[in-house]
Amino acid sequence: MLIAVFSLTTLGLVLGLLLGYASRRLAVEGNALVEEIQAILPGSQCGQCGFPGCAGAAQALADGNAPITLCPPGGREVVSALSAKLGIEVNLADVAETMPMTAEVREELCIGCTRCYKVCPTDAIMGAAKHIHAVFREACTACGKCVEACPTEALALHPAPITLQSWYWHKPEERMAA
Amino acid sequence: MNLLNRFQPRGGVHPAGRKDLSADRPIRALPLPERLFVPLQQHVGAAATPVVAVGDQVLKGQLIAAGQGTISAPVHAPTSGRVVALGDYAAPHPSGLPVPTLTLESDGEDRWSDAAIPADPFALAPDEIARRVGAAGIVGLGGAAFPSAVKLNISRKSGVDTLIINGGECEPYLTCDDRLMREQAEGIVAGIRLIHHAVGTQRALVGIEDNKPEAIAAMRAAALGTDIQVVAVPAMYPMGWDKQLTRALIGKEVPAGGRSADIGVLVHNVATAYAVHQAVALGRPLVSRIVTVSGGAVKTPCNLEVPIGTPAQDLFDYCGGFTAPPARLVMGGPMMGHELPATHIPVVKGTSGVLALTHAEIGRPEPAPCIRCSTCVRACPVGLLPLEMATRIRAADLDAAIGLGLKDCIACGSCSYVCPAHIPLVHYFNYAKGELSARERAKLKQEATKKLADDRSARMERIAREREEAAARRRAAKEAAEAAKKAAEVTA
Amino acid sequence: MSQYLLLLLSTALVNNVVLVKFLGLCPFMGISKKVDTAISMGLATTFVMTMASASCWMLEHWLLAPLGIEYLRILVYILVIAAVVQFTEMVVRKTNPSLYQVLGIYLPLITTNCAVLGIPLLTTQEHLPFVAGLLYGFGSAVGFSLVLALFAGLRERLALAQVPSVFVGAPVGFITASLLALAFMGFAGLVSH
Amino acid sequence: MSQLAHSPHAHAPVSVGKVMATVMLALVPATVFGFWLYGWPAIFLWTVCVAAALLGEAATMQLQGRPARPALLDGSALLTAWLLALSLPPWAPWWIGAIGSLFAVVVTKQVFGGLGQNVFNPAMAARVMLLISFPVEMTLWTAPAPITGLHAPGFAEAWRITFGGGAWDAMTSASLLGHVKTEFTRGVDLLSSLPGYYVPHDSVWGQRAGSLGETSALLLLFGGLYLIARRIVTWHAPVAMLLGVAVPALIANTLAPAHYLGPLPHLLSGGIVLGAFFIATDPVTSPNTATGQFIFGLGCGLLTWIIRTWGGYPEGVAFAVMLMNATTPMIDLYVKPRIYGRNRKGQSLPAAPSKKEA
Repeated sequence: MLIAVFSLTTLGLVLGLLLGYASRRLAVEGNALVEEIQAILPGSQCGQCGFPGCAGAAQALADGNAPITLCPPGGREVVSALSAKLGIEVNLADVAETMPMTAEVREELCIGCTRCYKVCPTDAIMGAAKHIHAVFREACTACGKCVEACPTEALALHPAPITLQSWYWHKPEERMAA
Repeated sequence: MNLLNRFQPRGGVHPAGRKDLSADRPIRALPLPERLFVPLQQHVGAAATPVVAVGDQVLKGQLIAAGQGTISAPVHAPTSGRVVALGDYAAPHPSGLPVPTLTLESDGEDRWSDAAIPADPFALAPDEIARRVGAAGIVGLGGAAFPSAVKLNISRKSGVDTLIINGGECEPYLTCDDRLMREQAEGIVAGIRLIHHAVGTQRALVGIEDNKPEAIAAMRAAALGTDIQVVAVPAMYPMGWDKQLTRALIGKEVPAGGRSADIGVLVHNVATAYAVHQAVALGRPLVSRIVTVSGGAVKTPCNLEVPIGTPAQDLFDYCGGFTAPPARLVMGGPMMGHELPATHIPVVKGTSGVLALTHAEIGRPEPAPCIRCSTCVRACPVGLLPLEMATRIRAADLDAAIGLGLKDCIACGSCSYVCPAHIPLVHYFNYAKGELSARERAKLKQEATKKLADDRSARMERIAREREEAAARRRAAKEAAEAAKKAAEVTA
Repeated sequence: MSQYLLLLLSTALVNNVVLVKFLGLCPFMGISKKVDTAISMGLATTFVMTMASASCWMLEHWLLAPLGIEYLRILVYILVIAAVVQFTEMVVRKTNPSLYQVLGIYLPLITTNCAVLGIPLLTTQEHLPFVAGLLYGFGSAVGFSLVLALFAGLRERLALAQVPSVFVGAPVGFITASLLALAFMGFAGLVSH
Repeated sequence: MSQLAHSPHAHAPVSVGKVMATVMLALVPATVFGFWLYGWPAIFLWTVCVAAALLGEAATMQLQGRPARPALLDGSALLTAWLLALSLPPWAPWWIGAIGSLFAVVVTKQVFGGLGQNVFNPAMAARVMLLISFPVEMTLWTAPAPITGLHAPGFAEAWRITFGGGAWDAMTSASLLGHVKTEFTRGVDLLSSLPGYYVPHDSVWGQRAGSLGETSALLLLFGGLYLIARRIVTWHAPVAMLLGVAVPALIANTLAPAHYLGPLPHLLSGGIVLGAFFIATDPVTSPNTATGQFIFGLGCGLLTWIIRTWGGYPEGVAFAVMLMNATTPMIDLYVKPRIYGRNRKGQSLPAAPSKKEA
């Protein structure tokens, strides 16, 4: 009995010491995961994911409290980047391919109140007080904040127009509906 | 073993040539159409900017749109007449989306503008030849439509020593280069010598597929007494792919992602060489090209010299119309050309043919499951695994497809052509390439908007801070004033 | 010499730990979605299994048997295995953080891989000498890694196949594994003890 | 957006159905000869196999709500059943054929998603399953009794053999490989067991106990060469598989003729020729590239020889093919064609500095 207790204890202690030594020798610095994730996210702080800005979303992703499909403006690109970073598998075919959208001003409804201009996180809306506003498409992330802010419903999200430069072949149809 | 192997073309297919339809038809000039629709972008690079206004009278060969930027090409009036419109018109592009196009109404006179013709074009400085080629709006006429002057300049600067002239014309049906070589061999040889002179190459090779013996004979006769070598290469598709031809002729491969100039080679098409001769020796800019009109549904297939901007309908009309309603209209060859959404779409500099094909010729039944027979692997001239790439693209795993070499794919269509399961392999690859460049654009945009967002939040912070400071100052001032007031009251 | 070779062959192929003995199925199903990961997992398991075989042999012969406390065998073996796994985990985390992330829970779970405990117990049971025991562990681990890699290759293909929805994922994985086991039965009788 | 057709606007006159039909055509001579050799029971068994496979295919397609017609018309199920029938003992009871065919089509093919998605060769997987599950029925071979000869069972008797379910009292006989294995385990070496049993001439013409597909090596060889000539398959896998068996057999036989069979009996017996030309060339379960196919064939041959020589089973083609099927994805992962302008590792070739610069 005593031999058993003694030998097990000794064994445990020896192994514990060895492991303790090893863990010191092989210590790893805390990882900069949150920052890396934040670099992947769009950074427009639109809040559509439900977290306070992209930093909050990155923290939640790093803690595993949020799905990697949380970012609507990011689309598939962000999902696949997050999937690679976090080692979470996701079927990209299931991620709805969002049409690229931009906000458009309906000029006959715009009253030039500048509310949209003030909320736009990327300064994509041009105009001054009492003047009709316009959206600078290249800077618009389709976050929708201006749509909410507009008092006259002059702003709405529309699919971005397809040009010769942005057109490409559609995906061939699946041959069977499984 | 390697040396022997290198000269052997890799992969490739042998589609039914169907060149007999039009190979024996001499080139004829298409009667002048009433209206010409000249797109401002017919080349790789930046679109040209118009230099004429609606209502202007122009002469044939007059500059109507100037190239802008380093990679671009100017556009010239294909005939004399009046500019009647400048606006969007359907483009010769699979999307059928409109592009800025100049519409020209012919005055029927077809009067050339005056041009300075050098007494001896070979006395011109190499720089000057390249400049004239650029000013004539010449682009690669094999279909790539890359501005030729840019290629000349790059090649001269990087010390290219071998000039290869591509007379492959491996696409079925097309006979425009074949006819041009048979009828204008002198002009082509003169053009080759000009390029030779402009770049300072040490040797010039003309590669012609061995299924065009007449063209080979004509070119050999014309090249007699020059240092131009005319070489017969085995007929196979895609022998006209410049890199395949390079390997077949000199046994070297262009590095992936690199240019022909990297291995000291410059490749031009025979029609481009001819256009160079026309431009430099005769002062005629590129305003027309040879187009093959063919296909089972065309009454009399033929080879036509067509002014740039002529609607495809005029070509079919001249060839006697259709014998049967065509199942598909194609611009270019059947392997790499694209479907014409409508017949009012114009011929451009890169158009080598317009085809009206019957159902029997298209022959594409419903796709079946892939049986991994790897016929496509054997057919691929690049050495890719089309079946593996397509399954990954179908599963939306584009990164895996890139890993398998998607970016090396030249979309030649060999794999789709031979696939017994009729899987649209090239369609998958072109979709994936488009999707990738869309992602690339989205990424660039995301970076730009992120910076905007950061700038804005920094600005907002600054404004808030300034406002706070201002408020603090106001408060301090107010307190000071009140204190002073109190002090005054006390003293009073 | 040839008997060692036969022992290796026997443990790796004929009596394959996964497909014939049906041990270690948990990581076999869990870490077989990507070939690279599977190979890394195979290497980690090979290391652990060989180390465990060796250290368990030493403990058995120098500690448990002399002291007559063989009844503590499983306890002691698990202790040793856990320590080796902990060590491996630290090494992997230090040298290859992304692999560490990808292996995830399966790395510490090597501890509970029944093959890792099973092989040392079998070596003890068969009273193999030290070198033979070591090779027994190593061979089994090689067999495990081999089928893990092969299976991962097959599953990478299955991931791209249009499997009927009811069979997607684990079901078709198990069917593939069973067919693989069927194929491995061809090795039966190759090495007779 | 307009949905225009993508290039190419021409297509080679080939289809999956035509490929399958050509393979079946290549199998016809050997099969018809086998029918003649083994009489009505063989014909019944073949019919049962084919019927079960087609039924299984149609039923599973129906269950998945996919159209059954195209799947039946492409001939893949028919070919699978055909190959399975060629690898069974010709007088086996009907349920062997039915179970085997259903297993092949349903479990090894349709579960994986149907044609082109399976990872194991269905016919060989079914054969292995049958061999392990029903070792008695699967190793009961009959000596050939040509249908026109005296000993051949009549139609009615044949019906009883295939569908009767009971044992039959025909002449049973071991196949060559089975005979060698049995004698060897009894301690009789080859030098004394082989004479009188192995006659090369008989193997070539199939006058010997065995399955439909292992008897006439010559006719199968002709079929295989026809496939190569028609460019349905390439020579790599078949030649490699024959080499994989012949080379080790030659070496071993030269070193110890009493212990190891020579290359010729190895090549001419069992399913080697059928396996080399019709199984190892199955496009679905073999590698993509020519080099990969060569490695695959070599592996099939070598494993067959190992299992035949030292393993517990007299015949190893089916096992060897399944084992190599399992390695196919790995071979495909590591053996890829060189891409134009890149070296084998996929790096871009160096740019050659031109003479002028130098």
